[in-house]
Amino acid sequence: MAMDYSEKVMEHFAHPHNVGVIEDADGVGEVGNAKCGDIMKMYLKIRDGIIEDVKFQTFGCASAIATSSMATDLIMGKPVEDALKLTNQAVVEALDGLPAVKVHCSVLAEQAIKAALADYYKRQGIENEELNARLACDAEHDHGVEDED
Amino acid sequence: MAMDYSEKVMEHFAHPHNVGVIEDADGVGEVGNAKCGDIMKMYLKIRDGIIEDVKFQTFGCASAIATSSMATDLIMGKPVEDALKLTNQAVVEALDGLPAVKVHCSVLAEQAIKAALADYYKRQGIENEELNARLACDAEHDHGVEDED
Amino acid sequence: MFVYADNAATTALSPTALRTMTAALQDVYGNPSSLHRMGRVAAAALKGARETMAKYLGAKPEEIYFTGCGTEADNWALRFAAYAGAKEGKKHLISSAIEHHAVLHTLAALEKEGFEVTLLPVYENGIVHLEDLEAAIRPDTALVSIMYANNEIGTIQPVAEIGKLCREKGVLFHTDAVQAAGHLPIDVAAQNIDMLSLSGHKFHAPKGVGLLYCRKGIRLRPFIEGGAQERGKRAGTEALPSIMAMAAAFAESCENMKANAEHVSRLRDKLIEGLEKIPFSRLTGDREKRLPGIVSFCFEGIEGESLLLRLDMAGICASSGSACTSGSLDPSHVLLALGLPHEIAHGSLRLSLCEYNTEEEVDYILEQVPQVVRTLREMSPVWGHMMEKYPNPYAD
Amino acid sequence: MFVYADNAATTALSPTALRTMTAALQDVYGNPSSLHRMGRVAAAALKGARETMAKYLGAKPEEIYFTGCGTEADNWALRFAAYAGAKEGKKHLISSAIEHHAVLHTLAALEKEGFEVTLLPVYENGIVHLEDLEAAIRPDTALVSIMYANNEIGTIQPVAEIGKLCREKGVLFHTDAVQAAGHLPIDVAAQNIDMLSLSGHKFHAPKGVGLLYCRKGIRLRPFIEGGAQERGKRAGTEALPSIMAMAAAFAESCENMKANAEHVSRLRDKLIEGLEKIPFSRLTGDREKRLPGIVSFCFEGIEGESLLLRLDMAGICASSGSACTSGSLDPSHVLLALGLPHEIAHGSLRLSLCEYNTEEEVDYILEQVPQVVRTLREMSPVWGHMMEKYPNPYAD
Ligand SMILES: Cc1ncc(COP(=O)(O)O)c(C=O)c1O
Ligand SMILES: Cc1ncc(COP(=O)(O)O)c(C=O)c1O
Repeated sequence: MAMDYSEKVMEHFAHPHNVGVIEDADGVGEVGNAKCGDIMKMYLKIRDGIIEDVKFQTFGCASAIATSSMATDLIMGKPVEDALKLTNQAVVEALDGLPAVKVHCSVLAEQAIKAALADYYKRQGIENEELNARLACDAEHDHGVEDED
Repeated sequence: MAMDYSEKVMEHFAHPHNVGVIEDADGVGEVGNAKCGDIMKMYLKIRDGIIEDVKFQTFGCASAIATSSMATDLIMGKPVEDALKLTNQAVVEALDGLPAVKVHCSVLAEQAIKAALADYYKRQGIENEELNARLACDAEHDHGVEDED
Repeated sequence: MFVYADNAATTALSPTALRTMTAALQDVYGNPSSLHRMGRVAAAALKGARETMAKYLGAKPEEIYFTGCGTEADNWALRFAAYAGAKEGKKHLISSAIEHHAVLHTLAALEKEGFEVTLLPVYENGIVHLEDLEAAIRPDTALVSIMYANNEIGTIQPVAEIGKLCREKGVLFHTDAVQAAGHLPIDVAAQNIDMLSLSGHKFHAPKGVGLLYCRKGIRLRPFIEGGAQERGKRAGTEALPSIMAMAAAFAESCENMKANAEHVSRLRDKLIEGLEKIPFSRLTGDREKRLPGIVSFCFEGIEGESLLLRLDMAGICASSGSACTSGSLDPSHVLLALGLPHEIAHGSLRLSLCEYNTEEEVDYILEQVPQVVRTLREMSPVWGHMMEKYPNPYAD
Repeated sequence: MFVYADNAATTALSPTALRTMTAALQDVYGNPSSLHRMGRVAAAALKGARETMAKYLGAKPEEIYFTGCGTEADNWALRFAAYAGAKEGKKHLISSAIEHHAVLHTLAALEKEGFEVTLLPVYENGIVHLEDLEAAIRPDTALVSIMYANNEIGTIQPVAEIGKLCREKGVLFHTDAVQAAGHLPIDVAAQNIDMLSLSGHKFHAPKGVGLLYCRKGIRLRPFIEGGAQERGKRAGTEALPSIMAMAAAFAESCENMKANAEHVSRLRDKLIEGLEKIPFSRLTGDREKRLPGIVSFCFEGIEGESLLLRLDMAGICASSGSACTSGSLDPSHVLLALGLPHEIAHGSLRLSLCEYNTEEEVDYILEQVPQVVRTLREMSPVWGHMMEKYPNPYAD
């Protein structure tokens, strides 16, 4: 069926914010795989526990690009602790919703940010058990088609 | 499906010839039955072996009425011998054809005339073996629907 | 004068439906499955049509499945319910003796596949008895399919009561509402209807579009498989302009249902009263519980096709359940189910009205039918035989 | 600029089809089964449409069965042939890996019912090999169903040769000609086609009408049962205005086939040449044996839905076999059957042209697609990874 994207989604897809690469990033995370049709890569620049800059690269559908864009907006300038609490629901809500078959994109965006944060912690020599556990358990994200009954 | 009646059929149906009863008929024949939806009754007035008058009554569909009308036209004023030779094909041809599912009506018209002739012979004390045999064997007229394959 | 009185066979498009259709044919040509703007416009139109149909049926949009015709919806509902039942060991199907062939022929095919079918009788007035239904329901009954209103004699079945009984007994209930839709109130929830078929062209929508309503919670399986249209349950590119026109026509019919029914049933009753004056005539089907637009009669001593074609010559479009209109030996199964003998059933006439018919047209019909009946009787040997037993009403 | 380049998904009505349709919607509203004048007018129009379709297919009118869509025709042909075969102990069906879901999903359902299905491979160019077919045919093969032309990559199968082989082997041959009809020559007799499906909306006729051709002599059984329409083989009131419009559009398409094909394939080839200049792009499907209107590409490093929606923003309506357009995990089975890896198949684009498209439109597409591809690549990590291995073609 034709996708029912909100205007917000289309806005972020047409003019995504924070696209690109941070060459000297403090944390980089990449999730998804090309076989499934979506890959997100997040770059973080962090100073004094604040996300000073964030950029993304995304291979994927319109909602993959839009959720990446929105997710970066949501954490830009925020403390790392806030970014750790970002949920895919928050991204979906900020975009005025996503079609059911596209919700997995928001999950991917959440995961990409968390992967970048995990990378940041790792480089800092900090083990964030909780975050690693969460990432491991999200890894099997469900791409399933809605079944109505 | 809608019936594909020729103009001739519709003409005879709309304005049938020789409708009615001959009170002092020399031969009367009735064939068909109401259960099947068509009955034809033929009245003959015969003088010197010539069919001087013929009338019919028909309960049935448009082609039953049209074939009755045409059949009476075809024997009116003709020698009895000619009437005996009347075939349903001749009636069908004179009407420029009949839909396949309606050909049985022409058979009925032929039979009605033959039944009237048989009655005439009987009243005359003549046994027309051939005619009786023909009638007996026609009796089981086939009302079947066309099966294309 | 020209009078179209065959609205139970099919209707003319309403101006609204025509306008919707021609606009859609030009502007909404995208495929609702396409992602681009033309597809999105089409998808939105499809959604709107679905919501409209749902609204006027008392259903949810996601319970509506568009089909190519009413017959497809009937076939789908029956085969789905039968096969779903069979999986649970239920191989008994209940229906009525006066269903449309779309139902009866499908049931006959299922019978050959090993299902057991009970057809409820309808008695002289053409209506099923609830007690008969109750008695017929068995633990292995997979489906009850009873039409909402009959297409030949216009009788209305007690659908809500049937729905209630089926719900109580835990049996799936389908109704063929092809003749009812747009003419009688439908509320699938209130009437406990599990599945319902309808067809656009019986309420001034175009031919070639219908729908199946299937209650949420029933795990409907597709009948036509392929693409993901209709939530994967009915494949094939949607007939969007027809669907849109159907929704427009249905909304209009439902909004005007009361006014239309008043107008049409007044004409109907006038016709019935007038035609009953013809000697040896009889109304077929219940006098009260009938569709607003259907007048159905049998006239003894004559045959339906002749009657029909003579009326056509007079400019009146009507229909008959006579065998001669169908090319089969037997007159309509509906008339026979009422207990009418063959020879009387052959003389049937159906006049079916809609809101476009006028009083003048009814007057014209009332002028023509008695004349045509009399003319045909006067050339009928059957009538002749009857007149040997009864006084001739036409004798002056 | 607005460019509709999704004609393989569906087409706009031709002026001729629109004129035929709107006239019929108003004037030919009778039911072809009705005996009165309105019915006779409708029946004559139906007959005319049937004769037209038959003429341009090289068939006899009585071999044409109108349906509600191409999918219904496919479902019908396959189920009929399977069940007829099963009665003679033949439970093997042959088809190809790149059929439309209307065929593949029906085959999958039949497989569950106990049939055995062989799907022929199509190799890199998307065309079946006759030797494979010959090797696959068994004594218990009930049907070979191979599409005439593919909807995603436009490849044309050797239908006449397949027909000849099947005739020699005494196996029934069905072809899904939904994409071919109106665009490629069809002669069912010369091509030894036993059954053929087509759908109106792929050649400028309305959506919601198709047909099944079935050779005389094959005892076709109905799929949708009920009334006596279509010689008792396909019940349901005929979608007459749509059928008439389909016949008008088909006649027009066939009469102008050569000129249209010339025009359209010139545009197609210009597009192909232009798009091939995009680095890391590849044409999918055979370069020569393809529909005049279909241009199909994969662009590495990007995903189809994004490409599609960016093109839509630029006013270009196109399509993609990407998984993200379908909500499933895997990209199109057609692209995978060509041996393309998932990640490349995800970046597919289909531009499908018709005779209404112009050179200016093609130039516009050739201006936009490379830009959009580049923009998306520049935000793609996949492209980024590729550029670690290869020299960046966009580097200035
Ligand atoms: C090759 C092919 N077969 C079958 C179909 C189904 O046709 P329809 O959607 O008209 O049922 C299509 C189009 O969608 C097609 O391209
Ligand atoms: C009661 C009933 N059911 C089913 C049908 C079939 O509808 P359609 O011809 O639109 O398939 C009809 C009309 O012909 C009908 O009157």
